Formats: sequence, C-alpha cells, structure tokens
Amino acid sequence: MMGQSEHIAEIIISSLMSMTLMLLMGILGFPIIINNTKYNKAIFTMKAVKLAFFWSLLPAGLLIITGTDFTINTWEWFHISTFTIYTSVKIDYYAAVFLPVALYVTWSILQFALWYMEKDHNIDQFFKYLLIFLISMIILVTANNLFQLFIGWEGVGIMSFLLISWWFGRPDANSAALQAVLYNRTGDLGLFVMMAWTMTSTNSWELDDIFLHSQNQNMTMPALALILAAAGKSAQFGLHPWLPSAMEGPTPVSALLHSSTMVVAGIFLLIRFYPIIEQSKTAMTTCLWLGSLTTLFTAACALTQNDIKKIIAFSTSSQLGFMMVTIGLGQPRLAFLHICTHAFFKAMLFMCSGVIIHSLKNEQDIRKMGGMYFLTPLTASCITLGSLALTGTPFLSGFYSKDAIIETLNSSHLNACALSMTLIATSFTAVYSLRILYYVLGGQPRFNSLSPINENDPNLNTSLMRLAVGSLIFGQLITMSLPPKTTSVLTMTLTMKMTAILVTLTGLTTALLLTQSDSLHKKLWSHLPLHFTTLLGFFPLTIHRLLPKLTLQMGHLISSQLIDQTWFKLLGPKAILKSSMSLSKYINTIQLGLIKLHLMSFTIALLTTAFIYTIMT
Amino acid sequence: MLTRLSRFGLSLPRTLVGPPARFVSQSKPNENVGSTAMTELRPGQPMTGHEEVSEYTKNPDYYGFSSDPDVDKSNMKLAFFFGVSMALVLGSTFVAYIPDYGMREWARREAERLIVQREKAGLPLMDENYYDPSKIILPPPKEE
Amino acid sequence: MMKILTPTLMLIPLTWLSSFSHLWRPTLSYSFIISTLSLTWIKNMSETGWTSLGLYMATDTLSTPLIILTCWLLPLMILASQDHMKTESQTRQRLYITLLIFLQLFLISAFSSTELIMFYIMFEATLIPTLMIITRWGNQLERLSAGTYLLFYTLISSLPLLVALLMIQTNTGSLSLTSAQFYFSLIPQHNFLWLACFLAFLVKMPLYGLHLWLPKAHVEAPIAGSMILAAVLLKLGGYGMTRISTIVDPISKNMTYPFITLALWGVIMTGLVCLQQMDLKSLIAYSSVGHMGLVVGGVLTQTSWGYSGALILMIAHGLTSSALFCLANINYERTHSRIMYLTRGLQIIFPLMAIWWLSFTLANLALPPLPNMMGELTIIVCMFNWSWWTIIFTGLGTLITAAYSLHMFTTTQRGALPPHITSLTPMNIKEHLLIILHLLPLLLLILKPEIITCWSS
Amino acid sequence: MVNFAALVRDHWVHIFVPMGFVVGYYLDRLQDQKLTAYRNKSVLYARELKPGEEVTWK
Amino acid sequence: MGAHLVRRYITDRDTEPICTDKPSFDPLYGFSERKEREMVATQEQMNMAQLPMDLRDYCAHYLIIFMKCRRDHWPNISACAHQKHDWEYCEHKDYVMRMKEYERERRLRVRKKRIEAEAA
Repeated sequence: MMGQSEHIAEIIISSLMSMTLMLLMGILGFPIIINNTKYNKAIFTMKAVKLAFFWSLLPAGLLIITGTDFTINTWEWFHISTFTIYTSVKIDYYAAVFLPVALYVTWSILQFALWYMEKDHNIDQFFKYLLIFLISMIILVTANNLFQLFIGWEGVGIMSFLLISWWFGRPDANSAALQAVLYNRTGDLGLFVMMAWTMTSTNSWELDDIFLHSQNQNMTMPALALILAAAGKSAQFGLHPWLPSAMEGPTPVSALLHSSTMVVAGIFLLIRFYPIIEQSKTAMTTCLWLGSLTTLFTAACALTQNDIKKIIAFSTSSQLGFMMVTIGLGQPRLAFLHICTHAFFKAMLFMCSGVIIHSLKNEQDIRKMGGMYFLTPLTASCITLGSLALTGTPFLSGFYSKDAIIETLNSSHLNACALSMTLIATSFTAVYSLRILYYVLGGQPRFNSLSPINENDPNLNTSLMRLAVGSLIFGQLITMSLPPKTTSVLTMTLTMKMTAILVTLTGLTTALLLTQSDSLHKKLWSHLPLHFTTLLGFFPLTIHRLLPKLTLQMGHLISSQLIDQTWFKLLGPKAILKSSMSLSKYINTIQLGLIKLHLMSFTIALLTTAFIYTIMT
Repeated sequence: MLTRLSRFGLSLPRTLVGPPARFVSQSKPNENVGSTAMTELRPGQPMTGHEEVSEYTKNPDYYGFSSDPDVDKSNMKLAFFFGVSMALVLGSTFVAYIPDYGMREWARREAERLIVQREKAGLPLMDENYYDPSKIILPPPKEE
Repeated sequence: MMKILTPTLMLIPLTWLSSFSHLWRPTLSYSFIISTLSLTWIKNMSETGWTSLGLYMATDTLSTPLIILTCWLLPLMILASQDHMKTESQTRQRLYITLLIFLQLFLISAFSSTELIMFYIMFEATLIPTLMIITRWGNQLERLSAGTYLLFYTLISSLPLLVALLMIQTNTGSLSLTSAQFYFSLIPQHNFLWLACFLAFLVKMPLYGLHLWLPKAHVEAPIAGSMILAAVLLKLGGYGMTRISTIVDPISKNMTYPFITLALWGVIMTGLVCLQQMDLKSLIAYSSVGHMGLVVGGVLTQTSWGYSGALILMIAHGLTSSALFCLANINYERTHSRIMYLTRGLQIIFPLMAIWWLSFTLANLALPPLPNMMGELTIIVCMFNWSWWTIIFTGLGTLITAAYSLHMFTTTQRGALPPHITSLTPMNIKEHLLIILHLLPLLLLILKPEIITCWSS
Repeated sequence: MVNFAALVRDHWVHIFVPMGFVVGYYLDRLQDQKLTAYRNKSVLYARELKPGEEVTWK
Repeated sequence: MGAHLVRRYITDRDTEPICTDKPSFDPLYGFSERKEREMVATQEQMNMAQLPMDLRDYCAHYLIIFMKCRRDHWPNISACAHQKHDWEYCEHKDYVMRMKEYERERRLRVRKKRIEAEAA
C-alpha cells in the first residue's frame, strides 16, 4: 500500500515536472515576445537557452536517480464526435536525456552564432527563428500524441525552410529551402497514413493507447508509413539529396538543424514508435536495408566531395543511416545513445568548419585550404577531436555508442550483406575524416588570405571548448549513470570485439597511404569510377531535373491546356455558344421586319381558323 | 573665367565626392542583394510628373483612410475600436466562456444521475428503446 | 433571427442618407457591431439541434459558423474597398456598399432558412449582387465574359435543383428541414433526383469538371468581390450539399463514387495547374478549387467525420483565401500587375507584409496547429476510412499544395528585386488592420475548434 | 451645453441600426409567440402539466 | 556474423536448429542427473526494485544488488564496479550455457539424422 510519504512525494514530483515543462516553455518563449531594444536580444536568447538547459537537468537527474518518467495529460483540446484530442506531454527516458543534450548543443551554437553572424543586420530575427525551431523540436520530442508530434514535425520543417533561405537574395538558397520542404513533405505522407490508420483501427492518437490496441493487428502498413516519414525527415536513401544542398544556410543553422536536432527527428520518431515497428518483420528488414544502403552510399559520396560543409553533411547522413541500422537491429536505446553522442561532435565539426570558412573569407573548398594547424590551433584541435570521436576511437563519446552498435551488429543473426555494407561505411568514415584533416590542417596554406586569421573572440572559444568537453566525457557519463535496460553482449571472440577498431584502422591506413604517395595518387585516382560519387549518384542530375520537368509539363500541357482550356471550355460554354449561334442565325432570317410577309401570314392563319370554326359548329 | 571656374568648381566637389556612396556591408559578400545590401536607387531618372503622388508626401503618418489627417485619424481609431477591441476581444471572450458548449458536461452529469437512479430502481442500466413504448399510441390496425 | 437581419436591412438607408464625407464611417462601425452580435448564435445546441427558431429561419451548429463568417466579412470588405472606390462618384460608392449589404442579407437568410424553397430563392438571389460587382467594378475587359460564365454556370445547374425541390414538395407535401427526418422516406428513389439536387451545389462548390467560372470570376472581380466569392459563396455550395445529403440520403449510396473520384482527381490537377501559373490571383483561385475538392470528398462520404472536417476546412479556407486575395490586391494596387514574375522580391521593400504573406502561405499549406490542418487531416482520415486508396490522392494533393504555396511565397517575396521596381508607396495601417482581422480569428480558432465542428462537437 | 439641434442634424443617421435591432427583437418575440401554438401538443414529448403550472415553458 | 548462416542455408539445411524454436530432445538425455535451474530473486523483490521486464531473468538477484549499490553511492558513478561485474559475469555464464544448449541440440539432430540414414 502506498504509504502517506510516497503519496506526497509523488504529488511533489509530478507538480515539479509539470512546472518544469511550463517553465521550459516560458523561459524559451519569453525572448520571442520581448521586442524592446534595451536588451541585446541575441545575447538574451542565448542566456534563456542556457537557463533552460540547467532547468532541463532536473527531469534528467530525476530519471537517473529514481528512474521515474511521467506523462502529463492536461487539456482536452477538441473532440470530433467520440474522438478526443488531448494535449499530452511525455517526458520518459528518451525525452529526459535528449532535452539537456539538445539545449546544451543549442546554447553553444547560439554563442557561436553571436560571433559568426555579428555583422548581419537582423541578427535578432535570426536568433528568434532559431528559438522557434528549438521550441518546435521540444514539442516534437515531448509529444505524447500524434497530433502534437505532427505540430512539432511540421514546425521543424518550416523553420528549416526559413533558416536555409536566410540569405534570401541568393537564388540557390531559395531553391535549396524549397527542395528541403518538398522532401520533408513527401516524408509527411507517411505520417498522414500513420495518423489515418491509428485513428481508424485504434480510435485514439495517444501513444499508449496505440501501443496497447495494436498488439494483435498486422502492423506492416503503419510501420512502413513510419519508416517513410523517418526517411523523409532524416534524409535516408532516396529522399537524401536535400541534406547536402541544405548547406546553403548559414553555418550555425547547419550546425544546429542539419546535424544534431532536426535530422534526428525521423530516427527519434522510429525510436518513439519502436513497439509498433518491432511487430512487423518486414519493417525491421526495411529499416536495416534502408539504413545500410544510406550509410554506404552517403559515405562513398563524402569521399569525393571538395566542399568542407558538404563532406560533413554527407557524414551526418551516413551516421543517420547507421542509426537506422541500429533500429533495424532491434536496439532503440543504442540508436538513441548514438543520436546524443553524434549531436555533440557533429555540431562541433560544423562550428569548426564555420570558423575556417569565416576566417578564409568564405572559402569552402578544401583544396584551397591548408596549414590551418598553425593559424587556428584551437579549431584544428577541435576538428581532430571531433573526427576521432566520429570514427569511434576508444573512450571518446563516439566510441560508447558506435562500438556497442557494431558489437551487436556482429553478434546478430541478421543477414550478413547489410551488416558488411555498414562495416565498409564505417571504414569510409575514417577515410573522409582523415581527408578533411589532411587537406584543411596539414600541408602548406593554399589560400591567399589577406586578413589576419585569429581566434581571439571569447564567444567562439568558450562555445568550441564546451562542445569539446561534451564530446569528451558525455559518452562515459551517460553509459555509466543510466540504469541498464538490456543486457550487453558479453560473449565474443577477440577479433569480433575488435572489428570496429580494426575496420577504422584499415580505413585510416589506406587513406594515409593514398595521400602520401602523390605519384600513386595521380595514377590511382584518375581512372577510378569517381563520376558516380562526385555527382552524388546522379541524383541531382536525374531526379531534380526529370521530376520537376514531368510534373510541370503535365501541369501545363495536360491539366491546363488539354483539360481546362479545350475539354471543359469547348464542351461546356463554347459548345452551347456555337449551337445557339447557329440556331439564332437561322431564326434571325425570319425576323427581318418584312411587314407584308407578317400581315399575309397573319390573315391566312385568321381565315383558316374562322373556316375551321364555322365547319366545326 | 571665374564663373566658368565656379561652375567648374561647383561641379568639381560633386565629382570629388564621387558617385553616391554605395553602401555595401562588409559582411558576407555572397549575400549580395539579400537582407543587408541596399541597392543604389536608379540614378538620373527624371521625374515625369504624373507618377502616383503617394499620400505620404502630404501627410507623413497616413493611416490609409482619407487624405485629410484628422478624419484619417478618427476613422482609424473608429475602425480599430469596433474591429479589434469590440469584435475580436469582446467576441472571443464571449466565445471562449460559453458555458458547456455542445452540452458535454450536462450530458456527463445527466448520465451519472441516470445510472445512480436506475441502479437504485434495479432497472437495467440501458434498454434498447429511446422512448418508453407505452407513451406511443399507434393508430389502430386497418379493419379491412 | 431577425435581431441580425433587420439591422443589416437598416444599413441600407444608413448608407443612402448619411452625408458623403461620413459615408464609410457608420457603415464600417455598424457592420462590426452586427458581426459581434452574430457571435451570440454560438449557443449550445438545444434538444432538437436548432437554435433561435423562427417560422422560416433557424440556425444550428452547421449554419452558425458560416453566418458568422458572412457577417465578419462585410466590414472587412468595406475596409478593403475604400481605396479603389475613392475615385468613384458619390452615388456609385453608395450603390457599391448597398450591393455588399444586399449580398450579406441574402447570404444570411440562405444559411439560416429552414424551408428549402426559401434557401433556393436566396441561393439564386446572391447571384445578382455578385454579378453586378464583378461586371461593374472589375479591372479588365474580360470581366464581362467572367460575369456571363458565372451567371450561366450557376443558373443552368440550379434549374434542375428547382425541379427536384418541386418534385419533393409534391411527393412529401413539405420542404421544411426541421421535419425532414419524418418525411424523407416518402421521397422517390431516382438517381436523377439525387443528381439534380447535387448538381447546383457541385457547380457552386466548383467540382473539378465544372470549375471554369471560378478563376475567371476571381481574377476579374474587385477586391470585395473576390473576397466574398472566395470566402462565402463557395461555402454556399458546401452548405447546400450537407443539407441536401441528409434528405436524399438513401439514394446517394452508389451515386457518390464518380463525384468523389472527380473531386480527388481535381485536387491533383488544380495543384499541377497552380504549379506553373503566371497570374497570382488565378493561382489563389485554382488553389481554392483544390481545397474545395477536398471538402466535396469529405461531404460525399457522409460520415460525421466527413461533415465536421468539411466545415472546419470551409471556415479556415474562407479566411485564408480571402486574406490571400487582399494581399494580392495590395500588391496589385502598388505594382498594377498580377504577373508574379514582375512583382518579385517584395520582402526587401515590405518586410512586415512578407510576414503576413508567410503566415497565410503556411495557412494555405496547412501548418498543423492551424484549423486548416485540422480540417484537412479530418477529411484525409475520413477518406482513408472510406477506402484507403484515397490516401494516394490526398497525400499527393497536400504535397503539391505545399509546392505551389511555397512557390507563390518564394517568387513574390524572396529573391532579388526586379530592376523596374525602385520605390513603392509604403503599406498603411488600414491594410495591416485588414490582414490582422483575417489572421486573428484563424489563430483564435486553434484554441476552441469545437464551434466549427458541425453536428458532432 | 452641446446644442441639441446640431447634434441631431449631423448624427440622425445613427438611429437606423439600433432601431432596426429593436424592431428585430420585437419581430422575434412575435414569432416565438406564434410558435407557442405547438406547445405540449407533440405525441412523443407531451407530458401532463405539473401542479401550479399552466404552461410547459414560459 | 553469419558463420551459422552457411550451415543454415547451404551445407546442412535440415539439421540446423533455428535459434527461436524450443529444444526437441529430452533435457535429461545423456546426462546422469541434471537439476532444474532455480530463480534466486523472488517476484515480490523484483517488483519492489521495479526491474524492467526483460531483465527479470535468472541473474536478477545480482542486478538488484547492483541497483541498490548504485542508488546508495549515487554521485560517484564508478563505485559499484564489483557488483556490476558479478551481474555481467552471471549474464555471461547464462549466455554460454545457451550456446552450449544450442550446440547440443544441433549435434543431437545430426546424430539422429545419421542413425536414421544408417537404419534406412
């Protein structure tokens, strides 16, 4: 029986939690509302996110100590006949751990953006957009029903449209933003199907009801719809070309949105709905295959890119594929751990690339960089740290999640082909990280920069350092402190255990060999089939030209000219016009005003009727 | 000579000043027209005299209602009072605080009351006909 | 019921007898008062579902939102059409306002009539003021052909409706909606009767096949004309269909298939037309044909979800498309051209107007918390329930809506300024007020959408 | 003292709509009166009058 | 990774047991005596410790001790290395026993097939 003390403790904790959420939204919402220029709004927003981060440690700490998660079901929003939609919030393991990570990363990115966007006129509007994005991400993460999740989902999509086209004067920024929204909307088709299916067969959009009612039903269709939604949002194979072209936006945007928070929304959806996907084997194998295909393809593309932000974007996309593989393996918690660790070092990589681009007068091509090791030592060390964490060197934060995933991968009974593709992709990560280090940091500087390159801005240093600390200790901190949910695999031979590190080492050595021997370099690279990867698998060439041409041509020729102008117009009004015209022309000849004719016909008619009348009576 | 000089002199400072200052921000050159750079207005376009004379030339804080300023101001005040404070604020408070829209709370209370009553009376909680059949008096069946 | 009708009637002597310098003030303020008064109808449903019963008129949860939307639009139209009426003569301005008031009178009595014949008369009567507004105050010469298209499309399709009503009257002896549930079994079960009843509303609603009059009417109409046309006159068709489908219900089980497929096919086809449209106003017109296709689909499935989804979408789309027309008209008054290619990059000159453009583009592509998304989602779910193949059309439709709305937004607002636009007269507070009065009701509806879910709140 | 005549000359128009409202209110009242002809006549809903109540609803 | 797949799909397809199906031979076959494994942690203990469902296996008692130790010295996360090791070692033994069971099942099936082949 619940003693009196537990009862009171429970009330306090639940009120504390609901207060946390209100405060979180209040702290983050306030900078959007204030408009007076007394505060410098940009710094004020950063401080608000900092306060929100410390406040979000509360639910995370509570979860770690007592393992309590909670769901608040506050308000009956609206009902359509018997179907009611609540505003319900769930802060469980996933949301409680992700909130501090996202706020920590946003806090340092906002501080970086203070330096990066210093000379932009409406920097306050930029920070307001970032804040609205953060709030919709929090809504998405803590949503407990499908409608609230959809609000966060679309809010995040629209904010990415606005932030990618921040410099809206440039036409390719606008087209990149439009492209991003269209790919996300094709993904949303899956979410529509999911919402329609859950409404019809489980009659509620609350997550717990959906899991409860869907025990004994065939779940392949909603699961595949969820995978389509995740593929659209997290740039899996087939719907991935928008991520590299989203690099048109300013670097803080690509650091925040397109590396740590927004692109993981799709994977987060799959983790949140894991009990549904788990029930259908076809969905699990599609997850596995889609993930391994994405990770291999995008890692291969990253090998031959020359734009530093494109390389990091492709590495993000390949890590997303890697997370999809972990969900296919049946390990949602490991995928979630990889989301958190990946957020840290990937945001740091993007920020370092931002520093380099900004100091080399917006030069993004790595062939025109070099020798940054001496000019910007802090950024150079952060890039190496980030790349090492990315490749999963032991005891950095990347290692804890990547190594565990590769271990489960090796000891699983699933098909070997998808898993070997993932292993090849992990070796490719080592190759392209080394390529960045080699071209950007090593060698002689290949740029003619006049302005003095310096890193003396305090905002820049503290934000980089903070993320470096995060990517150093976060992995250790989380794996040690969180209660174990599933037993880790402990029975592997030495080689199986070491495969992750062996594979990365082989990738590293081959890359080093290739870069050292220039002669070999020229001979080998020249005739390798690079067209496939440099042109990103011919995706932009084929899909971005063929599909729009087809739809616009269909729109123009068929729907507007053929059907609207000819079929409907000719059949409807024009046909009536023509037939009535000929009719009236014919009748017109009679009404030409020949008085004699009229009088004559009138008298004849009169006489005949009189004659008939006399006969009849 | 002097006049020519002065004319020349006059024209000199203008050339010295050089073309009207073209304000290009030092920040990201690749955001050429975007949010920051103010493109220079078209120089040397003679005013043809019958462009639309905007209301703002005469009355700087033109609210859009009429050219005479105080009628304009009073119209604006009137439109805002009736439009926003009357229709939107009053209207939305009325709509927000309609008691028990759709009779949901009433239906809930009524259901609970009926359940308690029927349990006390021992009747089944629900029975199939909505009206109690004794009240409906059907016309007698046709004799023929 | 008469508490709203007679004040609107009294507005007419007010316009004709008030002095010219004060013409626009009293009409504006009193129409605002009437719109606030009309809010009192959102009372809760009584036992029979009809509230404020009169002999021939009554309102229920289906008609109250539509009447409030009509009353809400009169002041907005007066506000919006002050600019371009400034140059007209005195009597023409008064005639214009009286036409608008007559339109509101007919619409209110159409939405609130319980007798189907009275509904039919008012349904036809709304045609005359619209026609006069379009043909008299339109901008281009094609306004005459637009007027004829509008007239003949609606007239030809509504004659069979009259015949059907008379047939129902002879068979069942009464046409009153309040007692419809007692006599609808006596109605003869002909498919032609169903077709006759529905044809008038499908044309008015523009079903995809019969929609040619809408882009013409929208493009040529003055600002007030296209606002009332977009916001309420299309909904007249939807309202009529919902009412009639409850009466001729048993026949329409197998008759609805062709029309639902045509409506869904229309959503995609109009979307494709919008994608490569040059003229801003006709793009918005085609987008409302697409959205109304969804409403037709929702109503014809005849489920409670279908009806409430249709009504939510009708109200939300009414507000959004009328606001989009105001924005297009504001651009037109400054740049005097509706071609999107000529009016590019306006965000640099009018940053606040770009915010309004952005918010209404997002409303048009159905951003979730807005009522547009609630309506569209309800209809998608209800069509999915009807047959799950429809998700392909509705899903594709939402994708194409997103594509052309953002295309409209990017071409008009973003990108570099065209060389010929150097300086435009800045926006004045009246225009901002006009847009705010569209946006705030849309946002307030998020908090309490029950008032617009008909019959099932 | 605002002179009453000028006020009336300028603003007599404002009487129309409130007068319309009053007339409308009266008309509504009239129609309700007419509708009471069907009071307590329905076969389904008719009920015997409670003591001391001469009309089912006012 | 995939070593058993070769046996499963190519070499001996009929005798390779799927890892999810139940053992088909009598557990005492070939053993002199083999006692039933008994569960140390009681249901009530596990409920009080609020263990997740899939962790309530034969090593649950080690896990309960480990969780209690974690809660006692909370801020110092590396204090209970010893208890963690006990639990993981018990899980390791359990996993090795399952692999042996799987191997026993496979060999018994191969032996059965060989005997039938000889008899036929």
